[in-house]
Amino acid sequence: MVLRVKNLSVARGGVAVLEGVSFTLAPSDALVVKGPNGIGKTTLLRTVAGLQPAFKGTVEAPEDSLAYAAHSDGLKSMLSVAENLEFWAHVFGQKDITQAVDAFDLSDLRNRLAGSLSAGQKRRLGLARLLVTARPIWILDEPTVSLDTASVALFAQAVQRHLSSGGSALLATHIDLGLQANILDVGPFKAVAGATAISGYDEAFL
Amino acid sequence: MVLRVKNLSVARGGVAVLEGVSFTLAPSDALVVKGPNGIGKTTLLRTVAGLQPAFKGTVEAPEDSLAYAAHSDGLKSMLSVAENLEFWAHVFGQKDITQAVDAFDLSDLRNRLAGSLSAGQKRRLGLARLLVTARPIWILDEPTVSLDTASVALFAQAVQRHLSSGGSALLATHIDLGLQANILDVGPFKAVAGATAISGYDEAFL
Amino acid sequence: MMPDLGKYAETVLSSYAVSILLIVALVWWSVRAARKAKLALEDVEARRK
Amino acid sequence: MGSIWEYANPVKFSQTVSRFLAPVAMGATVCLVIGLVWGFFFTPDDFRQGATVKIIYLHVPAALMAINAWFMMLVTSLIWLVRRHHVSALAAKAAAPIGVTMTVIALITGAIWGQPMWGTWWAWDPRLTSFLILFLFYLGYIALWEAIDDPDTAADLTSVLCIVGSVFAVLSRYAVNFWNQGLHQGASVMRAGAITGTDTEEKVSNVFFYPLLVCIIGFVLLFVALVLLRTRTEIHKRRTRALLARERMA
Amino acid sequence: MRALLKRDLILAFRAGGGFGLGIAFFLIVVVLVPFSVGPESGLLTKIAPGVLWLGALLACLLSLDRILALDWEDGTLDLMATAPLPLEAVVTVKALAHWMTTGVPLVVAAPLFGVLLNLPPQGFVWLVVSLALGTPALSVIGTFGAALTVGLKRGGLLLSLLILPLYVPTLIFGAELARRGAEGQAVSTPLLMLAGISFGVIALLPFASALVLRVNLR
Amino acid sequence: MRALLKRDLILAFRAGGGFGLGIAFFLIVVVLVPFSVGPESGLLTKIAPGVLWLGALLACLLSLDRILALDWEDGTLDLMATAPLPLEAVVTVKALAHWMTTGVPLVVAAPLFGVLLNLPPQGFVWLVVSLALGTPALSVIGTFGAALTVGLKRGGLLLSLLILPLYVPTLIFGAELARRGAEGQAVSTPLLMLAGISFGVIALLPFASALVLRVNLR
Ligand code: HEM
Ligand SMILES: Nc1ncnc2c1ncn2[C@@H]1O[C@H](COP(=O)(O)OP(=O)(O)OP(=O)(O)O)[C@@H](O)[C@H]1O
Ligand SMILES: Nc1ncnc2c1ncn2[C@@H]1O[C@H](COP(=O)(O)OP(=O)(O)OP(=O)(O)O)[C@@H](O)[C@H]1O
Ligand SMILES: [Mg+2]
Ligand SMILES: [Mg+2]
Repeated sequence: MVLRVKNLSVARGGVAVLEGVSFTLAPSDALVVKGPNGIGKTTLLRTVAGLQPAFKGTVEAPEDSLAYAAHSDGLKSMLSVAENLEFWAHVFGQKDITQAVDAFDLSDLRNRLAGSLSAGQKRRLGLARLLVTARPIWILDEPTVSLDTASVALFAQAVQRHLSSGGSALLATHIDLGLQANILDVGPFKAVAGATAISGYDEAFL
Repeated sequence: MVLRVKNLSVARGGVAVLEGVSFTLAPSDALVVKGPNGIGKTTLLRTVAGLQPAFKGTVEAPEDSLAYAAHSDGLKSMLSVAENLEFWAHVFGQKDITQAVDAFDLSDLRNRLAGSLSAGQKRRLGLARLLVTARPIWILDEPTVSLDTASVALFAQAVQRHLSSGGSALLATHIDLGLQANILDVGPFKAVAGATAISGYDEAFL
Repeated sequence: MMPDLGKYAETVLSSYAVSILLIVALVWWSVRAARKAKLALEDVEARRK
Repeated sequence: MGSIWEYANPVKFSQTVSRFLAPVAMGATVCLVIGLVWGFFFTPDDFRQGATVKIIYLHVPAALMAINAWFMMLVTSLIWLVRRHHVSALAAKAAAPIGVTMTVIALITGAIWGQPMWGTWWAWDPRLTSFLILFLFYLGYIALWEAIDDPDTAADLTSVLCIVGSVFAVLSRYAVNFWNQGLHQGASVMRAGAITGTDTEEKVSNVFFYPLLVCIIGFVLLFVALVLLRTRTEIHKRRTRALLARERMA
Repeated sequence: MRALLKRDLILAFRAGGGFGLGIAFFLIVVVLVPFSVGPESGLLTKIAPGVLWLGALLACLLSLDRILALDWEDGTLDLMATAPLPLEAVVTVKALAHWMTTGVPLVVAAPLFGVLLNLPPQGFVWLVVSLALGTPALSVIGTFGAALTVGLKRGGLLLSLLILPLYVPTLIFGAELARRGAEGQAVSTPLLMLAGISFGVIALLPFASALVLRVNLR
Repeated sequence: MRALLKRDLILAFRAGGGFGLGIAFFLIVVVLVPFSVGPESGLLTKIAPGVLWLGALLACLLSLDRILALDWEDGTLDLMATAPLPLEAVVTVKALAHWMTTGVPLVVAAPLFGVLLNLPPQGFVWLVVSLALGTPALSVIGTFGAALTVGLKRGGLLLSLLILPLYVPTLIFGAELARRGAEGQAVSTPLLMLAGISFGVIALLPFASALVLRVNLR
């Protein structure tokens, strides 16, 4: 269950934003992606998760091993907390949601509609979704936005447990997560002008 | 331009969440509202901004003096950065947007569609909107979400300038803003059972 | 003592049947809802004491 | 003896209802049974319409009550908007399902009646058409109540809808009249001439008229009883909700 | 207010949903009608004014939920409520923008579609007149419905249901005007009634819309 | 997949948009047609099968953009693409859910609306048969269109325009079947054609839908 990214270049809106990113994420490893706003962290994570094509380089990951979570968590505001989790559990072939509910302290909110939660409570639900996927490699884009310190600690615990059970995590964030993790500063990989800075599909015209 | 909140109780979904909150916000003051997730910060700020009725207590503020900003900033993804700001400037009777653009370092992005910005860039645009309202009292709900340290500093500068020119600000946040400000912990005001814990409109039935 | 409705028997009977059915359903539904609401209220009030 | 607005207090209203409900319900039952039995068993057939006239004992009272229920909702909506008495808003909410049932009864009995009389279940006659529109108004009104969580917001919005809707209902009535001349017979029961017997042209003969009158009274009493009952139900629900909310805080 | 109108028009152009959508829907109805009722031209001529009015009305109805829903979702309405613009002005401008992006294109395109449905030559003038008079009423009534249902989860469905009966008088007089025009009969009564409805609605309904919007923003 | 179907049905119930919307729109068309073309019952009888089919088609068309758009906006589709469900299954289930919330209620309600439009008695059976056979095809074709336009800003408009020509064959044979049924003519040709279209479309189109959805998610 190793994620290997080699010489990856990623693009948004037809323009390369990051070039030549390489890293390896072994089981029990966490890697935090850092960099200023707009550098391309979200784009990198989406590419690694397979949601958009890389235009250079490769992403190697075992099939069906990735779970991705960003701001839009695929939560339906007209379903209750439990219903939301149950749905995703079923999709990923799992049954049990109690562990996820407990890990993020959602048991009091189980039957509330997701739409009526506060910002931080919604975020906790989004993170709980990760636990019901039973996937080993987590890819998280700014996971602790809106969370208070107690919830950040819950999150750190959940990640720690995930790592110690052999999982791994790739995170992008601006704030401290309270995690022991390697840091990847993507600042130096910023794409510069030049032929390679044009995304794959325009290359044929150069 | 003083904002005076007296013995305010606020409710969501027909249930009181905070009770008996009082504070005064004088010109050049900043007040940071703190408290765990789901305690009712957002609800409090919306009530103070006049977006929902208080069910007990009063909010006194000069007319047309408040500017409110939350996660949804009323930005249209199909309008450019400049067009978005110009629209709000017009609505608030202002003309000039260059100051706002400069304060949040948006000049490179002026002509980009708001929809194609990164999370942090969008947030900067949302905050720039405050400057074009020319309102003295800012009410901000988690303003620095998704911002990197440089942008947080930009924001702190903007607030500082606003305060030194006689404005004031009421902010809710979980993370450090790098501001000199009074802190209001709303934890102790959590509503407890009792007749007053029922929102106004159900009272007639008790 | 059923009156002779002639060729219109179906027409008249079906309209009586439908109407009475609808009225009975409405009354039944209202009474049931009233009883439910009352029980729920008494339940809560009892707990309050 | 205070003013009538005292009954706008939900608790007071509930108590009053509990006193009046049984007699009104009794009256409704008695009138309906007498009227319908009289009409069905002891009236002759009409020389033109045959046995189908018997439908009139259901059709006409239902049609009248369908309109009156809407009118009552209009009045209570206005009271809510002006004086903000909760009972008033809840009474409007309580009346809507009764009104829609009456509308459906009028439509169905009319349609069944139309088959032998006009040879068709449905025609776009002005009166039938206005009833269809009234039915749609009821549906929209009820759906709006159901769709909103906050009861006071719902009361406000439905009240405005009811008032605006009433204006448009009257407009539609004229529009529909202009658009199609129609088959349905004109109002004769409720015309003063018909009742005093001076209007000979389209008078409903007394044989049919008296049982019909009893039925109409029965429908009115039934309506009143149901509105009282349902309003009380709504009050109970609101009270339960308020108490539960308070409990949840503990 | 000018800024709001301008923004709404730009958004309608760029994001789709205004302009095109109205005409496209009109086109769809007009094209599908011959397929569904059969191509017989006498029959088509007879129902042409009605079908064109129906198409216009449906095109309006379908674009209604965009009048306020998008602004509600992204928080614009909240901010607008704290801005120095009276809500009466906001709803009026919204209705105007809706009319300019939906009603006007329909009025302009209607004669073209009339040709497709074998509308008799004398019918064109009255068709255009009836649409020009009637579509503003449709937009204003629609804005009322949008204000009533903004923020509701079942908004779309409810909106159609609530608006349907309110549209009936306008439709009847509008279609009647177009039909009488096409058949060469006297048109003054429906013309007056249609004009009356339009002006009455434009003068009064924005107040009701602002009222319900204020309640919804509470 | 069962979970997905269940969730879609629950959402259609709770959040509106399914179920009700189809019927409501059908009702709207059926009620408005007499107001626009006039109340003459002979004319109505003549156009009844066509109008009912048109109503059903429009009701389908309008609910199409909800099939995938909402799931796209809140990120569900992104997540679904990384989940262990083949997209072919996803689009099939989506089409099925759409049919169950839109098509089935239409089939059930059609006879009632037939009464309003003076459909002749012998027409009812064939109306129901034609709708029962045709609406699944409408849902499957519609899902293809939704997959094609998901994530586009002008989605709604484009979707209607793209789907319109694809709907024409189904509409022609469906309406023809209902009309011949109502007029007591032989129905076998349109019946066979309609059934052929439905089965062909159901068997093949989901693959195309999954393909374009995969491209759109890239
Ligand atoms: C769906 C169809 C129908 C609807 C919605 C309908 C509606 C109404 C309404 C609203 C009234 C009360 C009028 C008033 O008293 O002012 C009424 C009365 C009446 N209707 Fe109908 N009607 C329908 C069909 C029919 C049919 C088919 C017949 C029989 C041929 C019929 C016969 C009558 C008669 C005899 C009265 C009493 C009129 C009078 O003397 O006041 N209706 N109907
Ligand atoms: N259509 C486009 N055209 C040009 N540039 C674009 C387009 N869409 C996005 N970009 C740019 O691509 C860059 C990468 O965005 P991305 O969302 O990956 O940044 P990020 O590192 O996640 O930033 P943040 O910390 O603010 O979330 C941004 O600078 C953004 O403005
Ligand atoms: N319809 C509802 N019924 C009951 N409780 C509700 C409803 N809607 C919201 N709440 C609760 O009201 C509380 C206040 O929410 P609010 O958004 O104000 O919290 P917050 O302090 O801003 O939290 P965060 O830091 O997570 O943003 C939350 O606990 C929320 O779950
Ligand atoms: Mg990002
Ligand atoms: Mg909050």
